[in-house]
Amino acid sequence: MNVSNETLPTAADTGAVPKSASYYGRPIVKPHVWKPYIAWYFWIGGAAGAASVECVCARMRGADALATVEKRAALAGVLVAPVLLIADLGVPSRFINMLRVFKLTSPMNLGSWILTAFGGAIGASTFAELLGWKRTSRALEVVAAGLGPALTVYTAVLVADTATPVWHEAGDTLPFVFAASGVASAGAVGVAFAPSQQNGSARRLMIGGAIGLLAAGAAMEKRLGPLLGEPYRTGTGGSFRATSGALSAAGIVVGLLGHKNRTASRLAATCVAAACVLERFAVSAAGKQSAQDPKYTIEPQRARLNARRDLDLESSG
Amino acid sequence: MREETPAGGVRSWPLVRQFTGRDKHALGAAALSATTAALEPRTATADRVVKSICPYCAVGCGQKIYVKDEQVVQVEGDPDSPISRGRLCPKGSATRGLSTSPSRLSKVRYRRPYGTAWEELDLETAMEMIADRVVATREATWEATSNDGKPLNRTMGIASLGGATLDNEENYLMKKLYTALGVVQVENQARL
Amino acid sequence: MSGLYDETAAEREMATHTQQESRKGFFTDTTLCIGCKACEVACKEWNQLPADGYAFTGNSYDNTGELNGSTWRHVAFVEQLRSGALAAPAAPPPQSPAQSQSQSQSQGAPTGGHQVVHPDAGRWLMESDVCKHCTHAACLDVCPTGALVRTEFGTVVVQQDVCNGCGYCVPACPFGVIDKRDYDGHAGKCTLCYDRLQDGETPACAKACPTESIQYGDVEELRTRADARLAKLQREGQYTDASLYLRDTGDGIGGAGAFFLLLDKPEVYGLPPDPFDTTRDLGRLWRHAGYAALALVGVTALAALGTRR
Amino acid sequence: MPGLGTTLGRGGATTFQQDLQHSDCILIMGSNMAENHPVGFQWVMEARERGAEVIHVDPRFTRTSAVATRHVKIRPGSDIAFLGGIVNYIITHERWFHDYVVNYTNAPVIIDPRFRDTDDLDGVFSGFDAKQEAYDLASWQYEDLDMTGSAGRRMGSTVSGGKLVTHELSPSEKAAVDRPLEHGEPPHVDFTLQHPRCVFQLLKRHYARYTPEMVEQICGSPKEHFLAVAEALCANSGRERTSAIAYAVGWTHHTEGAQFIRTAAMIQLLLGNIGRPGGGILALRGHASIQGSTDIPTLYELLPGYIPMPEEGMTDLATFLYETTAKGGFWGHMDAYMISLLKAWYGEHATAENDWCFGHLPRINGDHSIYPAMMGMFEGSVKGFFCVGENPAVGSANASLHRRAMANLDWLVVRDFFEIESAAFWYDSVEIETGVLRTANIKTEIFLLPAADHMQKDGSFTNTQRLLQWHHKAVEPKGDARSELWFYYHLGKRIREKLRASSDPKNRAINELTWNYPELGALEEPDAHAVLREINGWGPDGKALDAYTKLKPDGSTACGCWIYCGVFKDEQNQAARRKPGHEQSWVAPDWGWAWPANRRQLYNRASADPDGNPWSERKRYVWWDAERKEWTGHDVPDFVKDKPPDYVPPDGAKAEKALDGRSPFIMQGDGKGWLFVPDGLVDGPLPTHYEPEESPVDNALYAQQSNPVRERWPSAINPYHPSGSATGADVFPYVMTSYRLAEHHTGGGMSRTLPHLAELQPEMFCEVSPALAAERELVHGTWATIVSARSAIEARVLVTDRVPDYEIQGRPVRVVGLPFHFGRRGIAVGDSANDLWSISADPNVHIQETKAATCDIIAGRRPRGPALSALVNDYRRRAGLPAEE
Ligand SMILES: Nc1nc2c(c(=O)[nH]1)N[C@H]1C(S)=C(S)[C@@H](COP(=O)(O)OP(=O)(O)OC[C@H]3O[C@@H](n4cnc5c(=O)[nH]c(N)nc54)[C@H](O)[C@@H]3O)O[C@H]1N2
Ligand SMILES: Nc1nc2c(c(=O)[nH]1)N[C@H]1C(S)=C(S)[C@@H](COP(=O)(O)OP(=O)(O)OC[C@H]3O[C@@H](n4cnc5c(=O)[nH]c(N)nc54)[C@H](O)[C@@H]3O)O[C@H]1N2
Ligand code: SF4
Ligand code: SF4
Ligand code: SF4
Ligand code: SF4
Ligand code: SF4
Ligand SMILES: [Mo]
Repeated sequence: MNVSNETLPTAADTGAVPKSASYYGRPIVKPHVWKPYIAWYFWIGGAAGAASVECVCARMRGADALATVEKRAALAGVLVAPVLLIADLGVPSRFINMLRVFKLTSPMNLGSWILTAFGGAIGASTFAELLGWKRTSRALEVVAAGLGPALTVYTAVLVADTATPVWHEAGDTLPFVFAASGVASAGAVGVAFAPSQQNGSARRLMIGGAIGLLAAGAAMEKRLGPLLGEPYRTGTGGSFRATSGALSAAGIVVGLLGHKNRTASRLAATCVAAACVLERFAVSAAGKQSAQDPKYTIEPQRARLNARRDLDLESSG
Repeated sequence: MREETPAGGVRSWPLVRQFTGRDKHALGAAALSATTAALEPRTATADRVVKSICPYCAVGCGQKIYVKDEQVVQVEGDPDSPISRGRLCPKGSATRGLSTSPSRLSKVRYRRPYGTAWEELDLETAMEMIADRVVATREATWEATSNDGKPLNRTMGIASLGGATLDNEENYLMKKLYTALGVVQVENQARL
Repeated sequence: MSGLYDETAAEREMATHTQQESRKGFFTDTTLCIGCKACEVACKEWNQLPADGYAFTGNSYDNTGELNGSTWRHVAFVEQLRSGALAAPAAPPPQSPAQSQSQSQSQGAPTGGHQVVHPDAGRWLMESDVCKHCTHAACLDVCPTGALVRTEFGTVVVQQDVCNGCGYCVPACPFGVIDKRDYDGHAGKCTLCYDRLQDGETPACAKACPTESIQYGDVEELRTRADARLAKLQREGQYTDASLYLRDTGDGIGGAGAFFLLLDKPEVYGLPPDPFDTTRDLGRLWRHAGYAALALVGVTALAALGTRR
Repeated sequence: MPGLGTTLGRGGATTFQQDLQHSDCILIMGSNMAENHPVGFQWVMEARERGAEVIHVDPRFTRTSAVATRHVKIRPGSDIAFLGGIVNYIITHERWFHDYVVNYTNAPVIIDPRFRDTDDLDGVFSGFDAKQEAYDLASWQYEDLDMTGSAGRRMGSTVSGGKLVTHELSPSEKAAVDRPLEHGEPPHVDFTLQHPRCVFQLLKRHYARYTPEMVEQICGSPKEHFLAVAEALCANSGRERTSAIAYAVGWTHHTEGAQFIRTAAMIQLLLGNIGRPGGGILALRGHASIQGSTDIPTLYELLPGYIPMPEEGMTDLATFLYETTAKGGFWGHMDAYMISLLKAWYGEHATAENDWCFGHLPRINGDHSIYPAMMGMFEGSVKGFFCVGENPAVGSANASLHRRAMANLDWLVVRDFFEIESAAFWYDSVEIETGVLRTANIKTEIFLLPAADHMQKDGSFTNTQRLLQWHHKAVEPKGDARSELWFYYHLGKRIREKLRASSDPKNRAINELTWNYPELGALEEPDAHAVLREINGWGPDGKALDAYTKLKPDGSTACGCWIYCGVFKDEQNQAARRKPGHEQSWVAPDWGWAWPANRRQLYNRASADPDGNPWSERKRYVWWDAERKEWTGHDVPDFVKDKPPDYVPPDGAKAEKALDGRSPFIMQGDGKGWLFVPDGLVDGPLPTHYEPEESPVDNALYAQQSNPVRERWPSAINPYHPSGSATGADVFPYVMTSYRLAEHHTGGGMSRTLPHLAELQPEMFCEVSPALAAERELVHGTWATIVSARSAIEARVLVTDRVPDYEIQGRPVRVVGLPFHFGRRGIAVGDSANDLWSISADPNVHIQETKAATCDIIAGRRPRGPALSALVNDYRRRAGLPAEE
């Protein structure tokens, strides 16, 4: 005996009832709770790691000035990194608990050990250098360079090892994005601060890295597919990423055209570095966006489930 | 029950325990802290447990009140109750909050006629003032008989409201006193 | 990394304590839930957690919204009325006096089983959600400090004195359970009343639950009970949409310590349809990271090769 | 609860919560049990899991509906039509339990030939005096035998409360009053149930109009759904099966609430479900000790144990006893109960010579319930007020009237845990906001005293199943907090001190009162055990009595509440007994103590057939053990233990001896369940459907729109909306109803103040259907203003299909649902629903009608300040009502 219900709005229309198949559009997984410190850390740590590699390469070529710049960059990085990390902690006094255990299952724990070892190596190397123990210092640079790539890419594993859809689903490509970003940044540092006669490799790194960043980013988006790619195209994540791409491109162009000009080079370096920073912010923001809208969690999982069920049906004949 | 966690020194460092014990991945025993190892429920450390009944609704669920240092530290269902079997609804479950709420009154508040703010009053004075008011109002509004001379023995100048949240013994004393005073307008939630 | 994620030995792997207890958990049967929220309150009272705020959400009777650092039980309310999920079945025609008289006189035993009929309406689903105490617990795996631990009861617990609030566990949990709280910087979630378990007591939420929608016990036993319950519901034609969620040890988290009997798709209740512990993929992730690292070294070296100076 | 009292004999739940597990069908109606009695509801779930049907008939789809096996919607206030329809179904389909009905109810009794039914008089019964809006009950009596409503007069205050028209008794009427039962039977009975004036035939005719079609027309419940409910009850009743009915204030909050309940009791009698396991009527009562505060009444018309308060004109004890003593059954011992009470109160001062101090008692002569008392405050005749554990500024209908009434007192004492709205109204209320009240102009002197909670004091609560349970003190009260026991004891001491020297006769009642209880501890807390012991009473030897049957009318026994006699049996506090439930049967007789005599299921003799054998093995409960010549079973038999089934009362037998061995309703004058109530209810012997005070539709059955003798207090501060098709009714086109939420408690003092509850339902909201939302352009989650002629309040909008729409007599009726818990104090705040309600009441029990009224609803927040009054006045004008003063 309901009074002509068909023509009337139902509670679903008015918002009283969960829309579609999610719970009031509420997130299913929690977005990360990291403050911008962490995006900065990702960039700085990544750059420091790459810089240590460039440092050794430069050293091997005898480009000591460049090596020194890269080493200082690495050192600066490892000095700032913990500060950023600590600033983000809920209980900063307990930073040391990162080294309470050694957990293979925790990329963050491994990262802490890597950072510690890397920082130790760079720090000790610098110290040895001050003491004039050149060989020790050089050896320690190599140790650091051994750890540097890990420092650069572990953060990609760190974020991919979560339930945040755009992170986890991009787990295979994300390390390349981070590596490219590290390389480009290390290059940019070299371009900006090393004497121009020594920074050819840095320039190549910077431009190569920036190209790599664009390529890896595109690959990542392709891999994520139309739905999961959305957070990189829309909202804050989209803006960051678009800006980052534009800056990369600008850095590449200016870097190529203006390689004779110190100011142009520095401009290019700034562009690339900024592109790298923004890429990290894009990853962070897109991660948040993908966690906040439950469709990014539900739809891929549903598709997976359905695929599995189809498979089951097939196998059961 | 739990892992023995060494209280101090290097051997208490989980990293060391991890490599020397069974928990190679530090996912369990090795990572336990001393605080965790000493964990005990409040219910176990209470000084006493007192049997009670939920004060909210008429289902009459059994409650156990855990007291530590003369404070109620936990209230939960009494599994012995044949009615509730240890269970409590949200209100019953919130009973500890009722006893510890910072907005609970513990001092008499007094508002004088036409006053604009609460004042403090000590309990003795308040009791004396209330007794005076009762006596005076009763005197002033006493009805010995009705218009046609039948006894009434009462005052219609005083009324009372409330009782369903109170104990039987309390309702009894209230009714007894009011009736003796001739106060008939005595009411409680039964009207609601 | 393969040793980190051994699906077959999952539950055995969990046992690292010298005094191992049988695994404890919850079977939450939503067909028995009356949505009273006693579980929410009992949990907050026991764990002395603060209220989360006082905002009307308009989401049916759910004003807490989610599990988070200070809400460790959360009751979901899903109104499905006139949605066509349950078509209004016609009422049975009244029987003739003789027919039913004889029936009511002869039937001694309960009719057994009942059809849930809401003529005009449909249904209102309620589900009390909680940390799943996963067999493969992402939060636990990723925690860098060892604040999260697997206890001797097979449960997953945050040690408040260890947690440094790095926040990593938060996005790691495939169920969005654990969260970092503003007021003390720690991560918080259900402990399965680890302290109470020490004394052999039932967790506060399960103890309070008026209708035994939350059933606490040995996980093994609960699984058997859940299977029996599902079979009964199916046999008797009640709640024909019922299914068990996270009971299967072969799922992405190796089966949960806290699993559920649901009447609709998990996502309807705000649960992921196919959750998994990302540790499963950790090997692959590191492998790709390795390639990327190699690429980094390679590119850097290559760039250096191109020049003398 | 005279609905039950008049029908069955006692105004309490007939059964206990745990017994629901044995029901084959449970009808929950007028109750939202899962939300409001959640822990008791576990027993409903047990039954459901054992295969029982659980039916929820409610205007809304609630959390109870969600787990019931069937939900049926019903328009608020139309339950008698629904239940009457079931009565009609039972009779026309011959589904009644013949042997039970013929032997245990008054179905065969022949009624006075002067009786006229509503069918003949278009909605009123014979005896109606239109001018006085009251009934003369004489024509409702049994033919040639006057029955005193056993519980009715005592519990419903028929004489003093709802008005009654009395007349000079004719000689034949006088004879009928003095005439005894004849060997247990009234003089005129027809066991074939064919006599046109026998109760059964009257019943059949009365409900013939309550057809399934009519039910649908009135209640808006689809016919098939109604039929399914009727059929389920019938199919699950009889020898082998039993059905239970649970109700609460969804039934009582109406202008004929007592009759709602009575209809249910009649169904249960017809189906043979009273006194049997899994059967009965479970009155789900409200607060922790609401049953206790009715048994030991802080109520104007009762003395402890349902002894009526003496009325004007009852000049001496003899008159009192003549008026109140029943022909048969245990109310035949009124003298013993009353004199024992007076001995408890006046001790040695009470003697046979001075009429046992009967003269000390005040007399009542009208409705002195809270609403007239509040009107008295508003008008200035009531000067002083104790508000002790109640919050009328939120909980009482027309809350604004209550706040304004309290603002007109000389003095006010509020005792509570928190500073509730009833203590803060003088500076924080809508009236202050609108300027109707000004703090500086309010003369009321206010004492706000902190109360001790149940953990801070010893005492007993009586729960919904009449069970007394003791709570032990766990900690000392903090600061000035004290128990009510302390407050009243010490207040009494001080007053006695002040009046000690007085020779004024009116002070004798105070000075001669027994008022010494042992004082315990530093706080001088009176000993609650000693008080309970006085309630229990003692015999000539000073020892605690063990049963009310030991009470004597000779002054040798004292007893503060006769129905509680036995709670201190063996000098033990029986209410504190705590033998674990799992070590006992489901009846759990060794947990706490239930009145009367520790019986858990009332009228349980009815669980056996007339010969004393169980009706069936499956439903065995109490039976006659022929060998040992006594009643026995799972519970304390609710019968004289050794009275055999074939007992026939000798001539001149009195009280329980006047009842035969087959009559299970031992508190009734004739031992029968009353399908027809000759005395005890002021608004009719048979429940009849009327519309609420305010309704959007006309009464489809009779010209008489609403209960003709309902209580009303029309005035500018308490205006009523025009009802039905009256002019101006369309200004308030919607039905509003109010109710509770699982997350809050009543006025909110004990829940809106606690963060863990406040966060669960943080704000006042209203529930409306999508159709209503569309009609009034209400947006989900935003605000709406609900308007009545009393006030306007604002609430968040919750659009939900759980509130159905109705079609009544061809027109749509839409409902606004309002939780009533909110107020301005505490953490979770909001406007109070009760600001909207008018005060109108059931004439038997003076319960407010807060379940059905009319209103309007508009989008947006309500105006602030004087603009609020302007809005209300505009509505009043359009509805043809006088403006606010
Ligand atoms: N959580 C909680 N529990 C409580 C309380 C509380 O405040 N909160 N209060 C306690 C108290 S004091 C009491 S008295 C009880 C009351 O317990 P209930 O009577 O269950 O309380 P309500 O919610 O007021 O009303 C019950 C139902 O009646 C329905 N209703 C309204 N009008 C009608 C009608 O005309 N006919 C029918 N059939 N149903 C109607 C309402 O939709 C509602 O679902 O609860 C007690 N328990
Ligand atoms: N519109 C509408 N109105 C209704 C109802 C409805 O359904 N609709 N329901 C009605 C019903 S059934 C009821 S019962 C009423 C309830 O209404 P109230 O009884 O007015 O509301 P409560 O909030 O229960 O008030 C009881 C107060 O007693 C205090 N208290 C508790 N224990 C003690 C004690 O031991 N000593 C003292 N001194 N104080 C104590 C509490 O803190 C609380 O403030 O509301 C009625 N009003
Ligand atoms: S716990 Fe809930 S159901 Fe039990 S008595 Fe208290 S309020 Fe009532
Ligand atoms: S549900 Fe989330 S928080 Fe709980 S154990 Fe699993 S991963 Fe950890
Ligand atoms: S926030 Fe705490 S519990 Fe979570 S991962 Fe970090 S340290 Fe572990
Ligand atoms: S088990 Fe304990 S901590 Fe977990 S939800 Fe229940 S009460 Fe809270
Ligand atoms: S799980 Fe239990 S306690 Fe929680 S809401 Fe449901 S019935 Fe209530
Ligand atoms: Mo109530």
